[in-house]
Amino acid sequence: MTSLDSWKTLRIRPAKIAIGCLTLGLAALLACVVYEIPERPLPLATALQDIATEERLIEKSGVGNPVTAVLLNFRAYDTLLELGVLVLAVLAVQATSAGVVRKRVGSGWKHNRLLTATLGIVVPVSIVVAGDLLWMGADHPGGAFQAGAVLSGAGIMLILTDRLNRPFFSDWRYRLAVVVGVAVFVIVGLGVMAVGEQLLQYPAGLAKTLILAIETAAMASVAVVFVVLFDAVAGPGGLWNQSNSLVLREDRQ
Amino acid sequence: MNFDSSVPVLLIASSLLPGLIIFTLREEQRGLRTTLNLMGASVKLLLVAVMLWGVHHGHAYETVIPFLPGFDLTFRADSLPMLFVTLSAVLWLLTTIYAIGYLEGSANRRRFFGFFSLCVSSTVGIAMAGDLFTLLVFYEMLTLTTYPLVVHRGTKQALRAGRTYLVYTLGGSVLLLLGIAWLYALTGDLCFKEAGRLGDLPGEYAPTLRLIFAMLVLGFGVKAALVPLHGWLPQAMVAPAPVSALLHAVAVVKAGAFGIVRVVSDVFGIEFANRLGVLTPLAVAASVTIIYGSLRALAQDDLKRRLAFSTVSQVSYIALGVALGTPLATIGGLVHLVHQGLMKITLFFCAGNLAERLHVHRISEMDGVGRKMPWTMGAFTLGAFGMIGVPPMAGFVSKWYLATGALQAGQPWVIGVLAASGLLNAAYFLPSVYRAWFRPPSGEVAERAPAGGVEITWWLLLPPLTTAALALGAGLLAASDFSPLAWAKVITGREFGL
Amino acid sequence: MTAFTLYAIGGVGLFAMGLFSFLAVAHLLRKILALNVMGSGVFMVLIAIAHPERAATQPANVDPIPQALVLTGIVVAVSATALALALTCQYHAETGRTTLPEDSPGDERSDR
Amino acid sequence: MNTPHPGLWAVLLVALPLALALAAYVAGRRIRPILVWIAPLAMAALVTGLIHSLIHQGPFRYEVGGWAPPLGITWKVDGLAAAMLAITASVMGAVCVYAPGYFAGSFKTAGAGKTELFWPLAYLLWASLNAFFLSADVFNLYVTLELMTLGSVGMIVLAGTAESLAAALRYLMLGLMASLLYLMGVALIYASYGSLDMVALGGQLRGDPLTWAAASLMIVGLLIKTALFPMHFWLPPAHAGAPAPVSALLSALVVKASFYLTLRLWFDVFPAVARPSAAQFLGVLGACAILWGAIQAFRADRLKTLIAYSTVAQLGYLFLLFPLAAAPAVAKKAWLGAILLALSHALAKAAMFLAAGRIQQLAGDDRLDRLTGIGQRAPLALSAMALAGVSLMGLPPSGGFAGKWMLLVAGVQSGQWWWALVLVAGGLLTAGYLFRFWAIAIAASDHPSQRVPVNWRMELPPFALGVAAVLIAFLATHAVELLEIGAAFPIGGTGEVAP
Repeated sequence: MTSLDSWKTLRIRPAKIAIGCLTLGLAALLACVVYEIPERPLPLATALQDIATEERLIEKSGVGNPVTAVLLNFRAYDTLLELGVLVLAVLAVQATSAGVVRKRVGSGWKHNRLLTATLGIVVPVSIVVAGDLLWMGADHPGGAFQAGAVLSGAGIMLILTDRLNRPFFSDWRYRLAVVVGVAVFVIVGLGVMAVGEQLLQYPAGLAKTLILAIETAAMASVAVVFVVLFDAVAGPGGLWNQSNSLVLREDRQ
Repeated sequence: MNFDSSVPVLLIASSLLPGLIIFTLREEQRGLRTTLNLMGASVKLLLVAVMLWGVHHGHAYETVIPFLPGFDLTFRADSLPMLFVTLSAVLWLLTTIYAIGYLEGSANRRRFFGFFSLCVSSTVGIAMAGDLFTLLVFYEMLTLTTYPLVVHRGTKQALRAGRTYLVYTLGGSVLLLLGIAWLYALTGDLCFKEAGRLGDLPGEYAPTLRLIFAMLVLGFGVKAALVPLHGWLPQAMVAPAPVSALLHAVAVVKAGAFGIVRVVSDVFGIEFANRLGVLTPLAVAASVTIIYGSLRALAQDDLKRRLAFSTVSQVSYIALGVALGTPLATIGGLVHLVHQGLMKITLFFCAGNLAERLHVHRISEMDGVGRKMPWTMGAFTLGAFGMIGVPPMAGFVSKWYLATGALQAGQPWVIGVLAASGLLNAAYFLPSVYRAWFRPPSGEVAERAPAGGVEITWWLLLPPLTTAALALGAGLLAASDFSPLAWAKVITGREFGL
Repeated sequence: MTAFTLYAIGGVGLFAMGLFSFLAVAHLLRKILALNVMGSGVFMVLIAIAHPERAATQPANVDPIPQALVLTGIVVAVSATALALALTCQYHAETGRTTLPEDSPGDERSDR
Repeated sequence: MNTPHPGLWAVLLVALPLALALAAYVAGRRIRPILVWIAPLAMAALVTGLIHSLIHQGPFRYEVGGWAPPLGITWKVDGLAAAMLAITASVMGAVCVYAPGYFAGSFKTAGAGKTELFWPLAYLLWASLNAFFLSADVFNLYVTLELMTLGSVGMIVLAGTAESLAAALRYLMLGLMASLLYLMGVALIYASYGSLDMVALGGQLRGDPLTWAAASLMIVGLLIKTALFPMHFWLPPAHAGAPAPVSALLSALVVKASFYLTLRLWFDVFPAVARPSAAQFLGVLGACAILWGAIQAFRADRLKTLIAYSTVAQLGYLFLLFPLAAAPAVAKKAWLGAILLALSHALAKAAMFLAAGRIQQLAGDDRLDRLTGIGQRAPLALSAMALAGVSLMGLPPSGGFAGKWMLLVAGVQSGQWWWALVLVAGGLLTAGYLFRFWAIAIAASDHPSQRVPVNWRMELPPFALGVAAVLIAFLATHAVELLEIGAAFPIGGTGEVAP
């Protein structure tokens, strides 16, 4: 066995060494760079200091939690587009799996009594927790995404126990739920322009109401999107199960 | 926009619009297509006549079309452009008539006539361009619009010829593009001006200017088929006869020669170019081309190939004329632009007729064709005599002025070149004339046309007869006011400030 | 070393590790994991920035903007990961491969 | 209420396609006529309105949500952004008219439901492109970049082949990696300046290592997305493997978007760290792209692969801007040239892909050796290819010529003649691979040509784009006027520079 072959069995190749050096260098460079950050002044951050010092700005935002204020008011436009990313993910996943003829197979766990009992607790609790997260999110950590994620957990459990077994993509109600977050966001954003404001500039006093409306719709979308994505990839009959031998092993060939 | 400034645009549009409309027609709409073609050609001739009258009375037709910032499309029609415009307008009409007859029943006629019209539009643009940039734009358009014509038949041979054509012309374009950009960077202005505009530049620019001159002349020299840049021309003769007429007489090689004339006389100025010392090399290159082309022509048996090499030789008379740098030689060069066009197109028309009617492609097959097609061969004979320079044909006039111009320039060796070329011309044209008239029909010709004459349709006969008559007329009536010679004298007078 | 630099350098380290893995490994699932590690590195840097000691809102509070950016970034990362997984599964189902054609094992050329 | 704020146009340019995308997803076929005919016209009207207000009221910034930076997100609407919006609308409009015919003809057997997805995906892509061109917030740009990547991937897999899956995966992976590089740069910028607003940052950035590192990360990320040599390898399979209308969108618009941001960052935000040596380096990569792309295009055995490699080459030209604009005397010319090239390439490349789609449909294949004489069966599609090709080769009087001529003059005038040589060599190579195809297409075919009626809906859009790619040259003077509006870049004047 030549030395070259032993290199191959170790699977350390010159290319990998080069990449290693490269990324190490990058890490070192970036580490040096961030190390000196604390000494630097922040020339453009004056307005930000106002958020902290002047309570009025937060009050005007309609919510008490600064992160929620940024997400749904100061930089609400980012959040709108982010909901768009979720819709796009669903569209793209659907495009990937649309050619696949799906055999709806059951997971076989429908009559598992332990699961059934758990579901009886988990699903209602999830709904309550999600509602709480949504409501509390205005003034404390939480909000639409967290709430939506919790809800989707319940949905995924329902899928895994064959209690929610639907062709999501061909049901227009699910498609509507996927887009409702963005839709409400856009409607609110354009609606406020009708009363003479900028895009997504909430009129004084209405901020909290509008934010809650958006958050509720966003929660619904997030929950449905996660459920649909999970179902398409990992649900019974989903892409994962069709490619049953996909594991973390490299190709033998 | 008044009439004077819209005339150049109209002149281009008179072939551009028919061309574009023809593309939208269906292949079967033959009548409409023919009408459009002939209408466009007639309108163009009419406009040319009006402009000739105007220029003769001292009008200058100028138009500026905004294009890129700092680079407008400028058109200016005075005496030199009119010389070229008139030639191409007249020959376009005749070639169109000829092509209608020649391509009767063949495929892709829509494509053919469409691009043909676009070619002529580009040529008119080249002729009237008021600066180097505009000239470049139309020169490149000419390259593009000619390609589909060269490969018209779509055969392997045609595609190969098309490829060769592109390699040569695009290579030339690169030189041209760089040369013009460099000139612009140096002077900031590309307008043509009589006697040139570079004379005021400081002396240290001389080497740069020489290099730019070389780039420009080589760039144009590709289309003008200067040796060794001529390789595409003989290959391109696989195209149908009307295309050969276009390449050799109406547009392409003429555009190259015209470009050289423009560079020498209106960019550098003949005097300044002479001082730079770039004219003698050009004259030598032209002379080499003249002799080389003639020698190669002598060796060809294929009639169209022989004619193609003859073009290589003859077009360089134009470059030789301006390169000699004297008024008389310049007159000779300019007038040859027209004369060569008339004579060569006659020969190609006739060659096309022979191929079409009798399937004669080679000199060795031409025995007795004169008896079968007397009118065609009559025109052919006139054209051939013109090429040789027999008085009183047009070719004689050009050569006479070139020769006297060479003496004026103190370069008597040129006379030797001219004489040698004349002899060679005679050597490669006379045998075909002799065979046609004085040998009995043999072989295939006899079989195909066993008895009497088999003259061809009027569509194909009228054009060569007309051009032959014009070539004869240009020689006989050279002294009249509207002869090509008179125009060439006017142009030269302006250039030299006489 | 302050808490800020600790987190920030940790984030940079994660980022570089993820990048190494992404470039050096051919298996698609590993690549997806690597991308997620990279993303976590960036998020960690952003969280470090928000730290009161370094926040733009000195001297009072945590800076909410980077935190909001991280939340947005996470949702984007989740969406992209889901799509990448779906594509990988479908690709595997159709071709039986777990690597892209150009960087299958045995091929010296790695994913540049 | 007096005249509407010009921001209204911008808002609608993002909101309308977004709303239509959602509607298309939920409602399916029912709103198809709106998507195909009405919406493109409405978008064209909106862009026209925006440009009109730019010309009369000047450039403006729009604070989304009414919050000023560094707190809120702003849009910056200037001439360059408007030009990109306009070109997006043109290409998108043509694709919308073209797509139904293509999908009806190409996917008769495959899942018909799949092609329904084209519409929401395309309109979401449209919305994200518009949002991208408007935005002046580096993080918001990250989100729109991701939107574009996911949208593109979703559209590539519509082709449904294993190759397109692999191409989409590769594209997605690299796109995500590039986005994360970019995002790391954004994080560093925010950490040291406390703002995400490009306009505010532009005046403040220092030339220190941190800024340098941030700039490098962001720009390398974008270069990967722009497929600059040697990071181009993901592009040809993705653009060639996608369905033709999708290829048109990707090649014409999506790669231009990341180039656009590169320009903005390089000249607006990072002038302090954009060193001349770096500019020359980008120029060298551009030159390599021109040569390598052309060679690969010449070796391609499929029409769409040829066109995709041509995109690699043509993108290279755009990067010659960086070294040329570094010479102040010719910066205006270089700018105008590069922008004209980008715009005309968008039109020409879209025309080529759409025409190639039609040709592929007629021939049943896009292998070059099966396309002999195809010109007789699809004359209009071939004319579209020819017109677009004229522009790609840079022959007059096309937009490509205008752009290359301005770059050429800039190169020669600033004494950087090597770029001038690259430009003309690239033109020759382009002619080489394009004429290779044309010679095949117009060759006399062995089989008698069957007459195929012209499919106007599939052949007119590419033809119109091809015509536009040629005629855009005559808009060059107007383009300068538009680009000057609010330009922080070194545009201005008429391009006249004293010798």
